[in-house]
Amino acid sequence: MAQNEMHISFSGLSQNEGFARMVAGSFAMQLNPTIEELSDIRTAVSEAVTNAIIHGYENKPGTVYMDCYLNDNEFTAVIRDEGSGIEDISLARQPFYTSKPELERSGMGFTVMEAFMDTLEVASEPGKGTVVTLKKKIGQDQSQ
Amino acid sequence: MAQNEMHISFSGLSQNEGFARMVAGSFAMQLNPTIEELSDIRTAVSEAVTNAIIHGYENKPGTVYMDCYLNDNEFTAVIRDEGSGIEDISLARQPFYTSKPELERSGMGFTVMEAFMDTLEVASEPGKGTVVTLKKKIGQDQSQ
Amino acid sequence: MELNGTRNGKTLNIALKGELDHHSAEYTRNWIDAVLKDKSIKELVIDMKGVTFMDSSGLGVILGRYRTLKERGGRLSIKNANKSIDRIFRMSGIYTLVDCTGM
Amino acid sequence: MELNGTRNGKTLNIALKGELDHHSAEYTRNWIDAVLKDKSIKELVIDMKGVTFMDSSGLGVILGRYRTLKERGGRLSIKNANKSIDRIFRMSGIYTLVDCTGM
Ligand SMILES: Nc1ncnc2c1ncn2[C@@H]1O[C@H](COP(=O)(O)OP(=O)(O)O)[C@@H](O)[C@H]1O
Ligand SMILES: Nc1ncnc2c1ncn2[C@@H]1O[C@H](COP(=O)(O)OP(=O)(O)O)[C@@H](O)[C@H]1O
Repeated sequence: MAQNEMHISFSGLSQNEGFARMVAGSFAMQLNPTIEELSDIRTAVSEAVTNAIIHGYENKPGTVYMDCYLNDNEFTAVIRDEGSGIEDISLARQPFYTSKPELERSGMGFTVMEAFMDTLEVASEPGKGTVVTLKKKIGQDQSQ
Repeated sequence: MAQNEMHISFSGLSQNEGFARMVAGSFAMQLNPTIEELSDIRTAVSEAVTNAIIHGYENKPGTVYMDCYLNDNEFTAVIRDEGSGIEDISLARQPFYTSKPELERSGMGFTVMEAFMDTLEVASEPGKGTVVTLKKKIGQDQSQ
Repeated sequence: MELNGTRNGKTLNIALKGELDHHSAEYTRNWIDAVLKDKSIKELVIDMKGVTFMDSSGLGVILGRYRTLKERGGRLSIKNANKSIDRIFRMSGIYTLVDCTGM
Repeated sequence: MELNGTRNGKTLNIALKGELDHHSAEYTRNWIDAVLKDKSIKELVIDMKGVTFMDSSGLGVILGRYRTLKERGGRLSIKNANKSIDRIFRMSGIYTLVDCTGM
């Protein structure tokens, strides 16, 4: 199929978490994903958007950006915030690591993104913000 | 409820028409619209986005922009293209007027937008593009 | 868009399923027109029960088929349009041209 | 998020319905913790049958309630998690801590 892309930005409010995963999922629908692939995408996008809201902006007002691309059979989502940034990315990506245990965070966000997508890239600069890139090929699922 | 906004842009492809009305509808969900109000919004947004794709860009590559706002109980969608523009807006808004009868257009797009929303504003400059602003108060429906 | 046709003498019943917008219009139009090549079909009944969304692009498709039928002295009826779709049909005055049943 | 609790002796059954994410986490947590103020509840059974979506924020809510129960010498079980949610539970190792029934 032809290349298709969309760019969205929205207020960093928790009620937009469900909205964001719905937008990403609906856009990915054009690749005819299985229910499981769709659920993987929705989950990974939810993790990245939630992180932008609670860690990036720490619940203060801010804008979350999401760019989605369909290239052949690959879905890409780039989630970006202009918030606090991450000091030590490899520490942040460790399973169970969280800087906010007092909020009952599980520390499994990045681990879930990695498991549910084909690739996860994290770029960040403290004080500037964070960019998370998620990619998944659709129709590769051997178990289906 | 707090103000909330989102901005989206996407390739001017017909497969994004369904996507765009789904995005607008999901965002409007936060105002707890009735099924009928939601359907009105989806229909009006579909009309404006379709017009951007077929009249604005005449099916050539281009980007469609949609900004949505929730203010108190009012939903706003601003749909914009950088396409051909409209020479005579009041003629274009007439019921049954269409510049593309050969495509079996009904000429009822603007009429539907007006009927299904509280207000419709059209601004356009030939050669520059068109901006359509749709507004609807949610929870005003007396028949519900 | 999913289309399901059943022939009954001079009458063709078509049940539509899905969203009838500009994106699905071309496929829908081509499908119906291919069947209507058979000139012995004089009546087309469009069942909108399965149509969850229609905008003015969909209206254009229906009006276009009405014209085809009229040219051959036949007629078109629409049935089971939901409330929102019915409102678009009413606005367009199509009910003065076609039969309508089972709202 | 919709919660439905049934008390049965020392056991509290809670059926969750909806999407368990960061947005619904606070409400869910507060609801369950309010009921758990009753210290005679020693076993919490969470029925995930109606949960259509859960991410790691939801996992955090479940792990938090596990800790509350553990502190009072009680236990937590989870039932009817769908495939995707079950995968998150498995990744987290929660099944070594809580009982799980009815996948
Ligand atoms: N967008 C972000 N901005 C700033 N910090 C982030 C962002 N995303 C993740 N982090 C940091 O990485 C850590 C691990 O993230 P994650 O694995 O999702 O776990 P959790 O969200 O449960 O803390 C977070 O606790 C936070 O310190
Ligand atoms: N975004 C746009 N860019 C350029 N022209 C437009 C745009 N939207 C509408 N128009 C013009 O206005 C006319 C009427 O639009 P509308 O009422 O939606 O009917 P239809 O789409 O069926 O032609 C169109 O035929 C076209 O000439």
